[in-house]
Amino acid sequence: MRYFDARLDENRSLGGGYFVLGLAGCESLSAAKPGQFVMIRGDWQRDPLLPRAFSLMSIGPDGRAEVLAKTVGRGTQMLERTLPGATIHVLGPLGTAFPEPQADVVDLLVAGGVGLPPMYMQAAWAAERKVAAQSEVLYGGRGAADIVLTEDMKAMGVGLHVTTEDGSVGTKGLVTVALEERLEVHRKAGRSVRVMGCGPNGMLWAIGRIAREREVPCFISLEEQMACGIGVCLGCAIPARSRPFRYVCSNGPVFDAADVLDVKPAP
Amino acid sequence: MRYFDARLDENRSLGGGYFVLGLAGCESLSAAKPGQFVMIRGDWQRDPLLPRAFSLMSIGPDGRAEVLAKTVGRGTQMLERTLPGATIHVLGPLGTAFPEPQADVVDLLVAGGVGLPPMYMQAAWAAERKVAAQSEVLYGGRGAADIVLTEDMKAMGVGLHVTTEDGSVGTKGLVTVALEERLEVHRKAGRSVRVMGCGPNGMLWAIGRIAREREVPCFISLEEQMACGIGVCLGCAIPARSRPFRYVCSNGPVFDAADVLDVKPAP
Amino acid sequence: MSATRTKTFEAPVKLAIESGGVSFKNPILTASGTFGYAREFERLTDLSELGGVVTKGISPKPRFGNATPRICETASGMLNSIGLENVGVEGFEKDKLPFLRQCGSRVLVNFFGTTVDEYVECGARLAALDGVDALEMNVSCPNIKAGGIEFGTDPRVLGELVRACRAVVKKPLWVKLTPNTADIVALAKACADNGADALSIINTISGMAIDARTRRPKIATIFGGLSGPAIKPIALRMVYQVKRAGVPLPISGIGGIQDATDVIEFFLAGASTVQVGTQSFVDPDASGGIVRALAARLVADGITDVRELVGALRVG
Amino acid sequence: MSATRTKTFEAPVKLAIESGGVSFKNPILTASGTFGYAREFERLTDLSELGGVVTKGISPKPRFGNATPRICETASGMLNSIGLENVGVEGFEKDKLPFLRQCGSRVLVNFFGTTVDEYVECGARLAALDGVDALEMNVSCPNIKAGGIEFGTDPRVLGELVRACRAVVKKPLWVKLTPNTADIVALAKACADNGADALSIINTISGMAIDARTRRPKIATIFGGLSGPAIKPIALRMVYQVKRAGVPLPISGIGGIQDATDVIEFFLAGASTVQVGTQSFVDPDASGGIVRALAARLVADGITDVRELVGALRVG
Ligand SMILES: Cc1cc2nc3c(=O)[nH]c(=O)nc-3n(C[C@H](O)[C@H](O)[C@H](O)COP(=O)(O)OP(=O)(O)OC[C@H]3O[C@@H](n4cnc5c(N)ncnc54)[C@H](O)[C@@H]3O)c2cc1C
Ligand SMILES: Cc1cc2nc3c(=O)[nH]c(=O)nc-3n(C[C@H](O)[C@H](O)[C@H](O)COP(=O)(O)OP(=O)(O)OC[C@H]3O[C@@H](n4cnc5c(N)ncnc54)[C@H](O)[C@@H]3O)c2cc1C
Ligand SMILES: Cc1cc2nc3c(=O)[nH]c(=O)nc-3n(C[C@H](O)[C@H](O)[C@H](O)COP(=O)(O)O)c2cc1C
Ligand SMILES: Cc1cc2nc3c(=O)[nH]c(=O)nc-3n(C[C@H](O)[C@H](O)[C@H](O)COP(=O)(O)O)c2cc1C
Ligand code: FES
Ligand code: FES
Repeated sequence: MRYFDARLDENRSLGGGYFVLGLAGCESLSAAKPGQFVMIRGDWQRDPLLPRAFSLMSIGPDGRAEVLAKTVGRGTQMLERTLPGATIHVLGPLGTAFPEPQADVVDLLVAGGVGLPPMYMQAAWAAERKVAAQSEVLYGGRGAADIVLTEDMKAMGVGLHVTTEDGSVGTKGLVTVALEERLEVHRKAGRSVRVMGCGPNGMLWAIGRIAREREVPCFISLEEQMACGIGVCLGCAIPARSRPFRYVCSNGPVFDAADVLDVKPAP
Repeated sequence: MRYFDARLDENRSLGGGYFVLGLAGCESLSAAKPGQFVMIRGDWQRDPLLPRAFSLMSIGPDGRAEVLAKTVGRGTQMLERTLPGATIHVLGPLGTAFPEPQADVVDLLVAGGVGLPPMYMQAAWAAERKVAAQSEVLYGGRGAADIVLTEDMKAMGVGLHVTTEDGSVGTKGLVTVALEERLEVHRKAGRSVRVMGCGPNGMLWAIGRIAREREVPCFISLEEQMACGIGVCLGCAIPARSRPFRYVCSNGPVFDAADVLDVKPAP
Repeated sequence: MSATRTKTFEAPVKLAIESGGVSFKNPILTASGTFGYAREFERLTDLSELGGVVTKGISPKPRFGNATPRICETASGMLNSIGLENVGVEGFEKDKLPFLRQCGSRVLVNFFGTTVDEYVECGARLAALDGVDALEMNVSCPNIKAGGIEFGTDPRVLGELVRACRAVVKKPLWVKLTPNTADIVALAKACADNGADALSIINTISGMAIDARTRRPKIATIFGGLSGPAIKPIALRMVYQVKRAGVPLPISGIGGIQDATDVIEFFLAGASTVQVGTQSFVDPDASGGIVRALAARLVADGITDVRELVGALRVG
Repeated sequence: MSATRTKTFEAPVKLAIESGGVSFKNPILTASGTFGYAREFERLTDLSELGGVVTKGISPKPRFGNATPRICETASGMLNSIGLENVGVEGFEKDKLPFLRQCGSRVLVNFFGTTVDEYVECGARLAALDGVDALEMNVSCPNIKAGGIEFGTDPRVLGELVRACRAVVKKPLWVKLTPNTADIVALAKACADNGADALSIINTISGMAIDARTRRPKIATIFGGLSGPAIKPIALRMVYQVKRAGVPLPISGIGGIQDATDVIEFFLAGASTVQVGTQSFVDPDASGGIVRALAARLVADGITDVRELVGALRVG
């Protein structure tokens, strides 16, 4: 596996600092699964120096990949300004994926803000495997600006429950409340359920605890500052139960919540 | 005077690493004269850090400016990749200019490679003042790839003598040889002549010496590494006769060759 | 822009700060050697917006500076070897000070010498000038009587130099430390123990660049001083080390400052003023812009007095 | 690419070099801590193209490393505080060395301890391992018996440490110098006088970054090591200072190397091998790419043997 040059064929702004990058020439990513990520670097000089990790949101048979980004710092600022036609250096697919959708299990896909891509891709996978009815996307954000691409997901035929902290769209409140409600519904109905999540680490810990209480399997995609994305720099370490440290890029980003939840950092 | 945001409305490649940047929104440069330059920085992060100096090639009444660049390093690499629509930070007009074209003096405008812009603009000025017949552009480069925009200059009605070291276009040889020939022709015809030049410093010293021998006035636009472009960093110093050091950005870039030619650097 | 500017000064946030014996209307100063004698910026920024101006380094006699080339760019930074070119004390008083006196911001004069006597003479003469609010000692200069070792690298030598100048300088005396050391705290203490009023941290870091094509150093003197964003992590570390060690002097933070966020970082580390250097080459209006942005940023963060930030780093 | 690669090895230019007691097929090594134990790169680059691999720093016992966050980006660089996490001597011999033995390039093992005895024990055990071509001593570690001051910052302490290890290490012993010093030459001489075979210059520079939003240091240990292109001018300067001072040891140049031009710059300054660090994070295939680009570049410049470049800087 090597960095390869993709061509930016679209840079679509969704408002609120969110934008979708369309990358042509990503045939080598075609086997990627939801939760896996790519390291991306634009064709600029020595600052920003390091590539950035982006979860894949889609990868088509035509070798066209999409990622969703939100501008928070220097790397995303540069990407937001990159115009179609530019060369983007891409390495991947990297890291672990979420478990395959199944016909007899309900998957609650919890997405927080820019944590949407893996959940979006997981929903698409369920649709592709004709089990979309078994998947529900619980999608939370601060306000309406943080809720994007909902039409796409409705079109996939998955359930969609939107929450915003300011109530500007969907149900007012935290996505974790929606999660509890849905878990309760499915428990009453006696369905077996899995929880998967991607978003701010704080949200992930919350859903991990909820899942633990109710003894449902839970998989979460964690974020850490990364340098290499390939398990070498040891920068993306997180305290874990199975070992003193696990690495988000090589052991994750998708972890069984049980292994990483409420682990006291090694002294 | 402040840095202002211009919009790149065209980035035209001329081959051989040469390209023309079209900058909209440069009304404040409208009084600029040939030889004057602007400091330019693209909308990128902290590397390249410093703005780069570019001689103006044209400035229209519509506030559209053009510069000619050749890719040699990180700054020009970034500019060459910048796509139309991007924001470019511009400061100027800065520095000294070449003397005004006159009806009774022949101006020999010696351009070497990417040193063309001021000579191009000077020729356009002569045309505008209806004295194009009194101006001759002597334009030299390594090979055909270094000779650009000749049609434009012919259209201005100025004389044009092209030389290349490999003879791939125009007369084979150095532009300084062409200069000697033209000086001789005009001497015989008893015309009063001025020499102006922009290009590699080596070429400028050569034409400075030629002009000195023949006792014709000579003005040259020098290059030095610059940081600020406004006379503050003292980085662009060059040894001079009138003072220990002169500054390319604030005392130049256009100097009377007599003041800077063959000056032994202060110990 | 004037709108923003007015807004700044009416903003419900206190930027004024007293530091190192000088009271500033705001903590944004311009770093020595990167702002000339201020007049160069007259039409490029609004000088009255600045907290203070630190002049180019002044020596007793005028100096013409080093051979060329003198500068080159490096990754997120630059090297310079200007050679402390300056107009000398007399030239400064005659040609530069009159403008500075009425520029509307504090005037700190950076100075240096090549012997202790030169430092003392230079400091005494400059401090005596009306319109000079404080002196900043550049101790990153070769001591010609000690084989060219910089005064600023040995705590004992530095301490003696500071004491000698302190004795004759009746105005606030700031000392600008060199980062070319294994122990910045020892240097800081030497200054505190010998009567300095404040510390400026840091000066440029010794570096070198080579042109692979010509096989020559990119600057004539081979070595030059590294500045710009590249050195910010080193500067922040040194400011924090001195602060954490309890050295009882206010700190003027310097190194790679480009925007209001950088200023806040230096304040959190322990600085109570900052100096903008190389960024003035990238944008002559940078310091004024930072003053405006800092005010807006503090208002947005609900901070009413910039002094709340000094040393407010959260650790552990 | 395989085309390019074959071309490289058939190219009419000699990249092979003997340095510090090791003969390399080319002078491009990977820097400790940035290339793991090489296996991590098995499918990301062609290991057999590399001149040598310097392993992650090994200590007598395994170490788990520091609290998180451990890294952050800075201007053209990064800070890290990994905490010398490693598998220990036993784990290295059992789990890592077998792969390294057959990876097709030289194996240099970087090692360290927290006391002189640990250094000696670690060095002796590693040197005894078959498949280890040389050792590189990381002296940028706190000496717990001396209040945590780094071994590498005091020439006397460093000299004794080198002598002690030299006595037990029967293989080439390289010493990696810390740049956190006012006098790199004194450190280099201390190594030469005590039997080191080569010098690696430089390790990371102590730095700090602060998150203005959270008011916390960006890495858990507050201070971290600065690396990347930002430090290249400082690294080049130190390599040249040591070379110019006539210290009789070959130098492995390290600091911000990204491409063949950087390699040539370090050679001109006096290095006879180089190590690629942070750039392997930017591009895992960087070192291989540099080997190919360097060969092509030398051919283009009509240079037949890379050794012609060592110390070939033109001054004056
Ligand atoms: C496995 C993985 C998958 C990822 N997937 C995605 C993805 O699909 N889309 C995406 O956009 N990002 C994703 N990220 C994050 C991404 O890698 C970058 O870290 C992020 O985009 C910020 O990069 P930047 O260069 O813009 O900011 P940087 O220049 O790296 O600066 C980040 C800095 O910004 C500050 N910061 C961080 N978050 C915020 C915030 N919310 N508001 C203000 N300041 C902040 C912090 O101080 C931090 O130091 C992923 C990360 C990982 C590890
Ligand atoms: C008054 C003035 C006017 C100028 N006008 C123009 C103009 O109109 N058009 C224009 O293109 N430039 C012009 N320049 C030069 C311009 O400012 C830049 O220096 C130049 O474009 C290179 O910038 P860069 O960032 O690409 O290279 P940098 O990143 O600055 O690197 C330059 C480096 O490239 C190397 N280098 C320099 N020249 C060459 C070369 N010919 N081949 C290979 N390597 C080389 C040197 O080692 C130098 O260190 C002008 C300069 C001045 C002072
Ligand atoms: C071109 C140039 C000239 C400088 N001249 C001086 C000087 O005369 N005296 C001094 O104390 N510092 C001088 N400095 C150092 C700066 O004041 C400042 O300490 C250093 O550049 C770091 O800050 P920065 O990264 O913001 O530039 C100079 C710096 C530069 C870039
Ligand atoms: C994440 C990281 C870990 C490192 N670990 C070690 C180490 O274990 N031992 C060592 O001697 N140097 C270590 N270094 C220093 C590098 O080997 C190298 O000296 C330094 O990064 C400068 O080179 P660069 O700018 O090319 O990265 C480490 C550097 C980084 C970035
Ligand atoms: S990002 Fe380098 S080990 Fe994970
Ligand atoms: S470029 Fe700064 S003085 Fe000329």
